[in-house]
Amino acid sequence: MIATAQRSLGQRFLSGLATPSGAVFVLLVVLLIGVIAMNPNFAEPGQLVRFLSRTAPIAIAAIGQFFVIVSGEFDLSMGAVIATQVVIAGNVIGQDEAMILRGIALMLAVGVVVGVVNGLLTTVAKVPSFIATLGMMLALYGFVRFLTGGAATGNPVDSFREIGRGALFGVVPYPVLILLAVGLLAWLVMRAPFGQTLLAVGDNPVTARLAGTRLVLVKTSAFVLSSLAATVAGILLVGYAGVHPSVGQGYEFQAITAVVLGGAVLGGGRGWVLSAAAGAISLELLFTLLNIAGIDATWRPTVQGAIIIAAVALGAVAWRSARKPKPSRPAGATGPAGTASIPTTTTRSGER
Amino acid sequence: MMRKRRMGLTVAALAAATMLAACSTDGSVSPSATGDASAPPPAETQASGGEWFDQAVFDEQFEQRSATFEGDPETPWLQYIDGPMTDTAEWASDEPMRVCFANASISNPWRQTGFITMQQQLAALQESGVIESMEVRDAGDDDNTQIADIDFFIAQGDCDVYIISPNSTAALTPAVDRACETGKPVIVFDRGVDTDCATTFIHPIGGYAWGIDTAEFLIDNLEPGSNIVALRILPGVDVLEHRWAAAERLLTEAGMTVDDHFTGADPTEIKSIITDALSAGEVHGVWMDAGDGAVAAIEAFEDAGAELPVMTGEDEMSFLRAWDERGMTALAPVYSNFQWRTPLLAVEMIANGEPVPTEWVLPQEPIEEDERADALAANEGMPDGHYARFGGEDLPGFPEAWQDR
Amino acid sequence: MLRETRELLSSIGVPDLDPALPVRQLSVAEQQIVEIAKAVSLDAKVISMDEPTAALADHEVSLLYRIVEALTARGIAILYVSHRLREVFDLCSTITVLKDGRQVGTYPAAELDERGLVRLMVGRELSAFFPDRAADAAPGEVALALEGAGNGFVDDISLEVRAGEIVGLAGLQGAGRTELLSAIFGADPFTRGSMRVGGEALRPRSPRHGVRAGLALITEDRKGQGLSLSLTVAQNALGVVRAVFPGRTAAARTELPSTLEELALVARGLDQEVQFLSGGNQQKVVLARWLAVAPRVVLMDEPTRGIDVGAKYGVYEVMRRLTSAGVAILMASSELPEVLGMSDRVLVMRDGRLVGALPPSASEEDVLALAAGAEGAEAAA
Amino acid sequence: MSAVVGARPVRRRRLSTTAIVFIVLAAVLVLSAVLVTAAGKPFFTAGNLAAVLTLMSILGFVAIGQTLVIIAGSLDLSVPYVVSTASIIGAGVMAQGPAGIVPGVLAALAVSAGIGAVNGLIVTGLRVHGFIATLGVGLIISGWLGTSFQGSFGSAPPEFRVIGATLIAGVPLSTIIMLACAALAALLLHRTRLGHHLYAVGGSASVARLSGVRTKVPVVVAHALCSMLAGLAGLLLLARTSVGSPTIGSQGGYDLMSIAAVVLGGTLLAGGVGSVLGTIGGVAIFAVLDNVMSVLEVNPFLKDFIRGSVIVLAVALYAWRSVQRRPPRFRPGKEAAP
Repeated sequence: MIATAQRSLGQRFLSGLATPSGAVFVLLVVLLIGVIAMNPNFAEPGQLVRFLSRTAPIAIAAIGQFFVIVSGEFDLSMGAVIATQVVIAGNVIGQDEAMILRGIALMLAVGVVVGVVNGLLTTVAKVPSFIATLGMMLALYGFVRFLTGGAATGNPVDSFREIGRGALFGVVPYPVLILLAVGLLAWLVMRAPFGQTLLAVGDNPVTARLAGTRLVLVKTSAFVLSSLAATVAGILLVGYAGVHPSVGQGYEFQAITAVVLGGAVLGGGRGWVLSAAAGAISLELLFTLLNIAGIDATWRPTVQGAIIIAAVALGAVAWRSARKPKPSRPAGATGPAGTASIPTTTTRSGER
Repeated sequence: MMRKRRMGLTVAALAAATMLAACSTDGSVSPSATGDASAPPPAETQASGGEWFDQAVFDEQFEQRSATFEGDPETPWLQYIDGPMTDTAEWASDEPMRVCFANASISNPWRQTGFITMQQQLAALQESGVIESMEVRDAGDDDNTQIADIDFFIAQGDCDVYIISPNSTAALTPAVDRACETGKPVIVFDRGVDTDCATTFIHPIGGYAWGIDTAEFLIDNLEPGSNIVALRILPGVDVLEHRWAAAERLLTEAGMTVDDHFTGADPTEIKSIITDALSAGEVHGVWMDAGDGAVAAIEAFEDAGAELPVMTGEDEMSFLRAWDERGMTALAPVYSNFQWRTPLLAVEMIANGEPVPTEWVLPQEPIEEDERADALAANEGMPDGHYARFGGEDLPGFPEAWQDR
Repeated sequence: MLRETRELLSSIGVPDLDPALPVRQLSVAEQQIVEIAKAVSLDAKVISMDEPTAALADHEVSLLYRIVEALTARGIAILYVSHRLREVFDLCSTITVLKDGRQVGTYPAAELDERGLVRLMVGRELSAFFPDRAADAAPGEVALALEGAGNGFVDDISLEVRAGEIVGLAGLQGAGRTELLSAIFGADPFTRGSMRVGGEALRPRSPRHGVRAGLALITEDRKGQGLSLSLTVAQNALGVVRAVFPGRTAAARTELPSTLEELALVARGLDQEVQFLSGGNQQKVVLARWLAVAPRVVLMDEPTRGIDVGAKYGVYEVMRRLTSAGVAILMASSELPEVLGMSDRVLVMRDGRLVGALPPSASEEDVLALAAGAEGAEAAA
Repeated sequence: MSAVVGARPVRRRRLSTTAIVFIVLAAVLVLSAVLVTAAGKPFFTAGNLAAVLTLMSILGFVAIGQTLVIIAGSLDLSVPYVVSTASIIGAGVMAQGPAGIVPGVLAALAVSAGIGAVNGLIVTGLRVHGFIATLGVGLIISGWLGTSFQGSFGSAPPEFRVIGATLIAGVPLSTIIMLACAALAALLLHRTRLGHHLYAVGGSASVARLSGVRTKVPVVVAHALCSMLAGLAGLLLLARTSVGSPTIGSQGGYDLMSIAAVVLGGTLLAGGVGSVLGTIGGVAIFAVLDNVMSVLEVNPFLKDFIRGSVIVLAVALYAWRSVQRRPPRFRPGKEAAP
């Protein structure tokens, strides 16, 4: 009774591309071709790897944000967490190599604490996550700048910055490796019962609770994953660019945009985690394309805004058409399927 | 429904407006007194809405770079170019003054450094009994808040002297006018306003001078036709726009290829821009309108394995240090941070009844390679976001106040 | 506005509903009335009612009957969609049968009887409405026992359900059946009294606690509480296992196809989103969710609400299979034939309390009298 | 039926969320007065009250509009750019002198309403989530502003500036206009069909649709009104600053702050529940808080920390209270009432 006939890999691939989570990969390829067409140098492996290396922080941030979005919430505190971690790296680690491990431990601890607070505010105190994390964003920015007088003392020691700047055997940048590791981990997490439960929580928290889900634990974990991702992004950014109070600013919006571009639905329950990373990389490619195309710097936000709206609107259309149901037919039912109300049935039923 | 509503709102607004034009109000503003277009605005801000380049101001600042400054070069924050003076005898007083300071913000390292210097200067003047107190309102980079702050000071009626560091030029003009109308001395510094009612307007030579210094340096050190990437923080801020307006003019005239970008002062953005530029071709020169983030630009060259460019940054410590470590060909233009001392010293002069320059142009000398070592030595131990020409070495809190923010 | 509303409500025969109350605070029946009033207020010529009695108890259905009659008397045409055959015959003058999105036929009501109608709907003859009890059915150990249990919504509940037994829970809408089930399950925990599951004293504090204790709750609101609509059949069917016993996921996934086969689920595939399934198939996915954790006690709230006759029969078969495997079932239902046809014993609730127990041989009138608190009914119990 | 109705337990009236908002506001006011007085400074002075009210008025306009949009179940992140656009357009038209005031106001409001309508059409027609739609439209406008206007633009004649600087009995005119707009918005919400539809659509779009409400219209109108109110805020800023500025909207951070103020005022971010009066209370809480911190010369960075904490704490207070519960039939405790 259940149509269990396996579709071929190719069919599944094609129908996957027709969903927004798949379409983002098409967008990515198109943008990549565009960039290479305008600047053939970009196609060199070294260039590509360096590009991937610099998109690693935002891609990792998008992966973190994905967990929160898919559970039906927002994390606006991400940029502030990055800024906090950057300042901690500058002030705590400083020029003392011996402090690197302790510094990283402190950063991870801060990440966990921020995530736990965000999560508990959302789940236990029932503050909408948009507001809870907005408050966290203001509080963190304010508190860190208050403590440091607005500026860090300086960059941390070079060996720490190697994480975001160096490369394995001088060929593969560490950020790329870390991005791959985080991506793999995220993919595993989403396949695991936890990830699936997270999806269910985002789709319908009432159902999830009645299925025995610990909402507080699951959602809080999503927030912790998000701020840990921000922490990793912060560590990479310190290496990549150095300490500055404006590092991380606006990352929350970029990450959310990337996640949505990757086909996840605000409000939860839908999306694929690696598409979030692909969304982030697409966004960076778009900026690069605008840069190379020599579009007046002041016009860039306009192009960016138009493309985001267009992509998400097309994505919404894609969802609607991709999941249009075929009428379910009991085995043994005979007679002509499909009437005037569902005209596409017979012609399309073979595709899926 | 919607149309009715809109009309209603408009009608209400207009009715209220006409009614008020008729009835006298207790407001601190009357239309006639706001000096609408009556005061010739300083030329620096005439470019509003269009091209920022102004030949007259360019020429003036070009001259001022080599002008003779009155006063002791050891205390550049008290130097000025000879010109009209404001008589302050009417405000002379033996009583300690209550100062009201409407600050635009302390949202970037340059302003933070300056504000520390100012507070140290304040402590010194409180010690010597010139100033009783300084009430500070920080507008958080918002014109509207700063206008409210100034109006509050006026309404409070508790200030002997106003110090205003305007958030933006044109928008703050009416509020500064209102402060002037109180009859108390008004000191404006850093960014200007479109009125010359202030007792003194304190500022370094200006953005054009910065642009000229940096462009000349690049032209001297690069072949014509070189590729120069310009890294600018954001559009629309006059002191920054003037820097680029002058530099762009000179660089283009010299046959350089320039490509400008807005970075939001974010080093991540800076590094990406340079990396993209390097992937497209060679970059010979880098021009910046502010020095923080310069290190990210330099590292982008290193990471790409490219030759380091000829570069202009700022007297920010991170840039000076990076320049020193790498032995680059570079120049550190200065937007004299020590100007944050001058307003309080002006208060002292006003309290003494001494005349102050109506437009107090402070010296603004870039740090060249041979001065770099001295600048670094003098600022040993300062954080990266510190500015070498902060001019607070003789103040009591030195150096701890600047080191531990 | 309040006055107009009151007039409107009077015009459809419910003058005593307070128009100032937020709809959230109304009972489902009252909300239904507001819906109808809304349609009437728009001067509708045609009002379609999709399962208007699905959420109503029998007692309230008669009110709806009155309203429908009042409306038709005013010349309003009613398109009445229902799975409850009795209502269809009671109210309708013409009956149209749809099956799988196609119109099977339209007949004057007088020309059809229930049996004929079912044949048109199911496409074949149904031998009986309810599957027979297994012949050797002898109740086992006590699987669920309550002693003086209560919380804010139910009070002084004492009952026993044995392994292999189906206990029916009857009562009017608002009598507290749903509240009792969710209290047992731990969703709205008891605050007093004692509870035993499989002989062990245990009062679930949360649904999770309940699931771990071997309880399952099939809710009355399938779409709002039972399923994750935009997730797939497989994701839904494994939802409870993943949430509570993540270690058992792999095993559950292996068993899933055969479970769904047994339930006769009709779907395009395991990756179809459940929102596109019919009500009956959605209910089968709900059952699959809970079968995957092998519960000891299954709490069912309106298990056949809004599903067609064929699927209903399927649900009943699953219930029989479960009981013969030693599972205890406590089933709340507003459909008295179902309660009497499926249960080994029938408990009746009124105003949050249990007011009596009846054998399955009792008549619908007995149950109703007890549920409505008619004179002498308690004595009969 | 009477049995059903009669069986319902008595429903006690609880304090409305709006009442709590104003209780919080009163508490903040008292606490502020105490703190300021303890610091040896005056609080209830005419100048200070005028400052509080002025700060309120700009955010107030934006927040009223944001309330409409949030009640309709959307949200608007493009407001800062609409504010700037209105100030630029108003200043551009008014640069010709007093004759330009009326055309300037009309043009600015028309363009603002147009932007809002576009927002609404993207949300309803293209079914893009309000967050992304308005973020995108905001970016589009910001690019135009950044390219076309470098620095301030145009000017407002003195006759127009009077609006920004006049006090009537100690109350700034801008505040009075803002309160008038609030009253109009409240009328719209509670006394018109459109208002009821806004609540219906925000509460549940599908239910509203099945009830015969055209679900798209209220959302589009809410967005248009929200942008128009943002436009009014821009005009008011123009009256205060005398020049149009492409950055004046982003300077104030009106996007997130207005959303925070709306939620602080008891409106549900999910839509369907909320009131303009509550929003005014929320805006007032912010204004008083900001003012007190200014008077006490709190470190500017610490201000953000306090703002963030207060937002979260206040919203947590409502959320804790308004967890939806059916009234219990029995005493929920260990012992049931007989």
